Amino acid sequence: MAVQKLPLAKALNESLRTALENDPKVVVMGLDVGKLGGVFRITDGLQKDFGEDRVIDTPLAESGIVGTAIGLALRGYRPVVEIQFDGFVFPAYDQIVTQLAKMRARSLGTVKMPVVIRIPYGGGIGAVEHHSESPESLFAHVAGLKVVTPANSSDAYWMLQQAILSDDPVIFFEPKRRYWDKGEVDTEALPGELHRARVAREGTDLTLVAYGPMVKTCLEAAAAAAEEGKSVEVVDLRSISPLDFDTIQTSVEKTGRLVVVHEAPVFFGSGAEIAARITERCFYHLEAPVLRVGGYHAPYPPARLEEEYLPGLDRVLDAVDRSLAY
Amino acid sequence: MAVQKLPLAKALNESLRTALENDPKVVVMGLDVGKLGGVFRITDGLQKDFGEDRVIDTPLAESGIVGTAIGLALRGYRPVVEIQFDGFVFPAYDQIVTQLAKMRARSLGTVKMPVVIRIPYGGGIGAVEHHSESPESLFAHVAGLKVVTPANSSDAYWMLQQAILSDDPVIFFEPKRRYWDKGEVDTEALPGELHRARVAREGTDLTLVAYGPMVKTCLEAAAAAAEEGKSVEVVDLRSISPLDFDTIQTSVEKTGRLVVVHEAPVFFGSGAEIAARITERCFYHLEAPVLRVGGYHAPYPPARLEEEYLPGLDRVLDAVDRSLAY
Amino acid sequence: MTVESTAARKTTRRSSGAKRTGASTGAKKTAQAKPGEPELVQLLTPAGERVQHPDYDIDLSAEELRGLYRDMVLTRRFDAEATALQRQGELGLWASLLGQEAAQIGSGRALRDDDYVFPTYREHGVAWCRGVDPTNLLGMFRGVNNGGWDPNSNNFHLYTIVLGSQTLHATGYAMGVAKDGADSAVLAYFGDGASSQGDVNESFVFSAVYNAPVVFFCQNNQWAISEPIEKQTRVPLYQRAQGFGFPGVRVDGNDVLACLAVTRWALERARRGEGPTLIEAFTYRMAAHTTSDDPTRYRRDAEREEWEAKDPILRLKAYLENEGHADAAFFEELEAESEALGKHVREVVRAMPVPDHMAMFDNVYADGHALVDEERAEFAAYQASFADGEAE
Amino acid sequence: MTVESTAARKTTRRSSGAKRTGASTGAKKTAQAKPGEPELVQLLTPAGERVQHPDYDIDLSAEELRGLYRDMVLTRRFDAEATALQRQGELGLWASLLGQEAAQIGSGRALRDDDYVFPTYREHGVAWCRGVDPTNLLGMFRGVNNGGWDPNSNNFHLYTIVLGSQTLHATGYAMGVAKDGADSAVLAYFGDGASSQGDVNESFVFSAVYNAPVVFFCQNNQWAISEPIEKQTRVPLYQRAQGFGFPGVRVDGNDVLACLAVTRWALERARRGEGPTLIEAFTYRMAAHTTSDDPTRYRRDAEREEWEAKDPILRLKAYLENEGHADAAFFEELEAESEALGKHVREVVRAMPVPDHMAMFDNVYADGHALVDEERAEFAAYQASFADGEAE
Ligand SMILES: Cc1ncc(C[n+]2csc(CCOP(=O)(O)OP(=O)(O)O)c2C)c(N)n1
Ligand SMILES: Cc1ncc(C[n+]2csc(CCOP(=O)(O)OP(=O)(O)O)c2C)c(N)n1
Ligand SMILES: [Mg+2]
Ligand SMILES: [Mg+2]
Repeated sequence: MAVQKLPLAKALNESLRTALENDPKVVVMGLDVGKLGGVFRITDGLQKDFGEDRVIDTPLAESGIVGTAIGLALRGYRPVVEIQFDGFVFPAYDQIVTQLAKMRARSLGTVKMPVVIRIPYGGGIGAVEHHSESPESLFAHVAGLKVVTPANSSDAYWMLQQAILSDDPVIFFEPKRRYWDKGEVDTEALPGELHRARVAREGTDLTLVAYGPMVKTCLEAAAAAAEEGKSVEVVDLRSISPLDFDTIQTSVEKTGRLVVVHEAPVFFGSGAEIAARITERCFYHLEAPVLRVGGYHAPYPPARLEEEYLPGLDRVLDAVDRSLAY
Repeated sequence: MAVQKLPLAKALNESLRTALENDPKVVVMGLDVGKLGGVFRITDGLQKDFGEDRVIDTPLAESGIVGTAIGLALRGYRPVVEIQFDGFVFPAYDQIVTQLAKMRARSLGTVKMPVVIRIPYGGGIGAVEHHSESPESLFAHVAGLKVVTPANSSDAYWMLQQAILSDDPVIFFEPKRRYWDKGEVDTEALPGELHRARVAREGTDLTLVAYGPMVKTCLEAAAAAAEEGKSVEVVDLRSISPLDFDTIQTSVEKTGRLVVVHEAPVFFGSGAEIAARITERCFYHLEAPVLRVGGYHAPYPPARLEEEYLPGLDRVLDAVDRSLAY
Repeated sequence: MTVESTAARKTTRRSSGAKRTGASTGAKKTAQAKPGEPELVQLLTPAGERVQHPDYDIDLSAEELRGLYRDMVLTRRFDAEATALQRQGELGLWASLLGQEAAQIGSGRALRDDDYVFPTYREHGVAWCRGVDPTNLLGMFRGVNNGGWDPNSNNFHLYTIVLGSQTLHATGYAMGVAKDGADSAVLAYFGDGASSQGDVNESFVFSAVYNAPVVFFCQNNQWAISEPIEKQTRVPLYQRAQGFGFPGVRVDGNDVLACLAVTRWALERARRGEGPTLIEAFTYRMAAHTTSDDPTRYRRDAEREEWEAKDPILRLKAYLENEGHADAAFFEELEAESEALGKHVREVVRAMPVPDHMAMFDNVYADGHALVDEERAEFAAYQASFADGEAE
Repeated sequence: MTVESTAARKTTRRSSGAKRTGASTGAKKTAQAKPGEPELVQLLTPAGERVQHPDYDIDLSAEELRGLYRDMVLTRRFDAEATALQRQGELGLWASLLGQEAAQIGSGRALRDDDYVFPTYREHGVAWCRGVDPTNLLGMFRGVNNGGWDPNSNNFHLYTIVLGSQTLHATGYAMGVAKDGADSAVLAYFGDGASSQGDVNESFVFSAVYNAPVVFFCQNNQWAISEPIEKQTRVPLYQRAQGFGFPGVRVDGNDVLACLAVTRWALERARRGEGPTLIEAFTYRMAAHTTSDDPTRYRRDAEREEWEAKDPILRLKAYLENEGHADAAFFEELEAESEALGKHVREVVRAMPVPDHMAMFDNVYADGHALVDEERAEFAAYQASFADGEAE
């Protein structure tokens, strides 16, 4: 292929296919990943082509899925686990936090844990409870894990490749409401570093930091702001742990203002960590406090209320204005 | 009794006894809480006096313990669950996050969840893996839960009473290395509000915010700083969710400088949330960025390294100096 | 096959509950297994013939039989209406119970008012038996709430989506019933897929150890979305119970009489203080997993057709007709009632209000939370800023 | 008692592993159950008499028998030494295996080199069988590391403290073995308390569904800290397996010969592609739970005394002596070897270095992490500030 325009979901599918082709030790496992191709069809056609031994429908138990993936990794495999929806990762949380994250340190570096856990996350698709959450903070706080999330098709393709190649456990959050958004994927270009943020749009007056589904929202906000003569830079974080503070710092040293946007609740969210560290690094550069736009301290609401719960264009622009008003 | 000098552990024990006496619906449950009285003896003697029906040794399964506690709460009981050590709460994490925290909202307020989950937490006791962690961030981020932690015997007694009286689920973190520290408990005094922070020492040059085991360390640091002529105010947070930003703000508006101290890793820790929000609230008052002292982004180390991992007097003073140097 | 051992009896303990006496781990003998097939309690054949069972028999009046038929027909009608409403965009999603009416009505009608039910998300027929207004069930599928009924008004807990969690709630609730010295029982539903979850197995441990008055009702509809039952177990699920020290029974899940008889027996055991029972209702999910699902990707039409021949409603209808237990008037009236129900459901759903946006801050806590108050106020001010003309 | 059903055979499936053939869910018949007691495979009575068992027999040379005896004696000596070192403050904690030597040596000696073991935190005897230097086990109890050996050098995984987790790792590893087409087997240890964890039950589900070559070895020492076995189950634990579709066997856990015979049989089943087995070794924790525990608060001395009469080492000694399989010289040499081991352990432990503080930043990630690098550098600078005279 080389360069192709693909929906984000299809880019992930191609990426898994490539990984399965390149390394016989890669296995894909999870609920309904076989014949059904996953509820979002990310694994579509893979079992047909690579067999039931490599694309594995598992019993319905997330702790069991991650726990056996750890065992497979100890045996030399590179499991790529699919968690069906964000809200269903919690039964596996113990295995992820106490085993997957700590196994390498426990072994003094003698074992590695090349396990990728793919989690479709975020809201905006009108789903029922547990299907729209953004639990990334709950993983970023845990040492031993890496946490990344692509915002477009090219990153979806390449970041998943890189996550699978990594010898560390990677929690790979997929912005489910962007699955159907198309973007160019060059399967031959040299990809950027997995844990580097990317300036998605340049600007001089204010920096917006976002990741996953909110990158698109922030790009739209920047475009709208531009019409009002405000020059907004947008940083697509891409990696939440490690978090590329350097790129944000460079941007903020230029703009002097920072707004962080994510769907997850603000309280103890990524925005807090970014605000704390960037304020420390850029104390004399900031013209305004770092502002945060995100979910409220309430369970993710029913679908008919989610539009108000989720940060949208208006709420981002409101924060931009508040920041510029300092 | 009225006023007595009690070790923190004994204050908790008395508090549970009072709760069991006051309300026949209160039940205590967990591993080894019966004859053994818990591995830290917090439930010592309670089963003998209140019977196996109210002080319940459970099967060895944390998800089962919390899940059945939810069921008991639905039946009108007020379960007080003991998790044996911080690192063993994760098998119950799914029940806590997806059920306990969300049940009330799911029911549109028709049910209540008066469940207290007691967790001895933190390091400093030379224990093996999983016995020294500080996972409070992982609960504070979750709407529907309240998270509190006493730092002394009086708060241990009263805050536990209040948590049990609350109709909301409360994660009650007990600073295990302070279990043996003695303090006065007045069982007749009117207690303060459960979710209010407390100024534990007044000062004018800088504010130290801490909670649980770190309050003592910060009080010692403030005393040491005083000898060098620095006036440090210490705020004992007491409640992490909700978090009493007003009390911190008042202090910071006076001192202009803030250092937050906790044992948990700094990355995505409580300090981040406090730094972000206080910077927003006190942007024009802060003479220095909010600094954070806490654990590193690494699994809690083996016992012989924990002294270096944990924030101690020196590291707190170092941060005080760095803040004052701005 | 009995599964008890003497040792089992020896170690059996009563946790509490004054009225409860003793405990046993034995199921009644289940009989009539054809060679090569596990035992299955059946009282009504797919053709509508009444057969006898030595242990789990039942004697129902014609009126009672018509009542069960009515329940199943109305439940199916409600379900079809909900599916249609989803197609029309009135619901975001629907999880149909098509084919599982007998399992749900049979078990649901075995309950007493003071019993308590913990459903998953597909127990529309059980809700019906509990007297829950069926339109209440639609709120979460319409996206206006995440549950939305008071579980205590009908002793029917909220739908639970995280698979298996509710089995522990049921067990804890049952422990509370026993503590209270009441003789109510608790009925917990889960699916074949959910049986693999740790929580379900922990609920077996806890209920056995505390001898809790809970009945686990597993609707084995043979599919967990696209995964066939072989992905969850290699032996029949009802056998799971014996290793935890309580009886398991497999019942024909498309036979409403058998489901009623076996559930009654199990609930009675629970009331008598004999502890938990696992019932596996062997049935079939005739529809897609939900309206979002496409079963053609993973299963053959022929399988579904095979099961249509075992339809739970048709077989009771045949029996009613053959025995002269119902006349044409009954069926006509029921058809009219069915139509009326459909109309009611449509009307109520279409009129179902979207809650005010501020509702998302409600009921997060019972005793309040400063941050929620702050965010509520900020949100209100932000919303108001639009009302006052342009925000900025 | 066999637990297989025809249906079980019908639904049994092979997930992979070219060399593996078929699968069965049947255990051999376990016999000789006295009325009122569950079956227990025994080959050596507490008095040291050799008894026959129709299914699980074993034929060992005098040398092999002496080898097992030596293993048990040295393991016990090591364990006593570690307990003493804890008392002296050289270790922070110790979890003694006293009383469980037969269960561990019997099962451990059934292994082939290419098999893989997943222990909990008390499998010092199994580690011995795997050739792990016993002093390696002490690092975590001394607080210098959280494990600290390379699991692949002896196919002995790290000690796992979060109860039950390792049973899933073992199952996944076994799935990998099958995928590789190898005929190795995996042995997973856990305790009676851990049997209640969801993870253990999920590992039963996964191993059965994938027919994984794993043997679950549950040391039922009848206590989980202060909780007696009745808090975990009301039927013997080995029966748990049958409901998941594979055999369970209870063996006398203080009988090294029986443990060896039964584990060998189960490992052979796994190798032949017949899937998982659960072995419940019925034994007794003769010491405190750990050195931090005070068992006088919850159990009677008399119970312990009863079990001292069933001591696994004494019974093999009696047999060796009665049969003339070992002479005085053997016992003397072993005593000397035992002393030497004790000395070695003391010396190594006392000399065990505390790792450099910087080590806490090591091995968190294989591929590095910017934050860890940053914190490492800050910490180094902070430490250096003290070296350069006073910090401030
Ligand atoms: C913990 C968890 N994991 C995954 C899901 C997604 N999910 C919803 S229903 C379903 C299949 C359930 O199958 P089964 O238990 O047999 O019930 P059925 O749908 O057949 O009634 C899955 C995987 C979930 N709801 N909860
Ligand atoms: C998930 C978890 N919960 C609690 C503990 C604390 N704990 C350590 S050992 C133990 C008892 C274990 O009993 P058992 O499984 O019978 O093993 P034994 O100690 O008897 O060898 C407990 C409760 C733990 N390690 N892990
Ligand atoms: Mg199903
Ligand atoms: Mg034990």
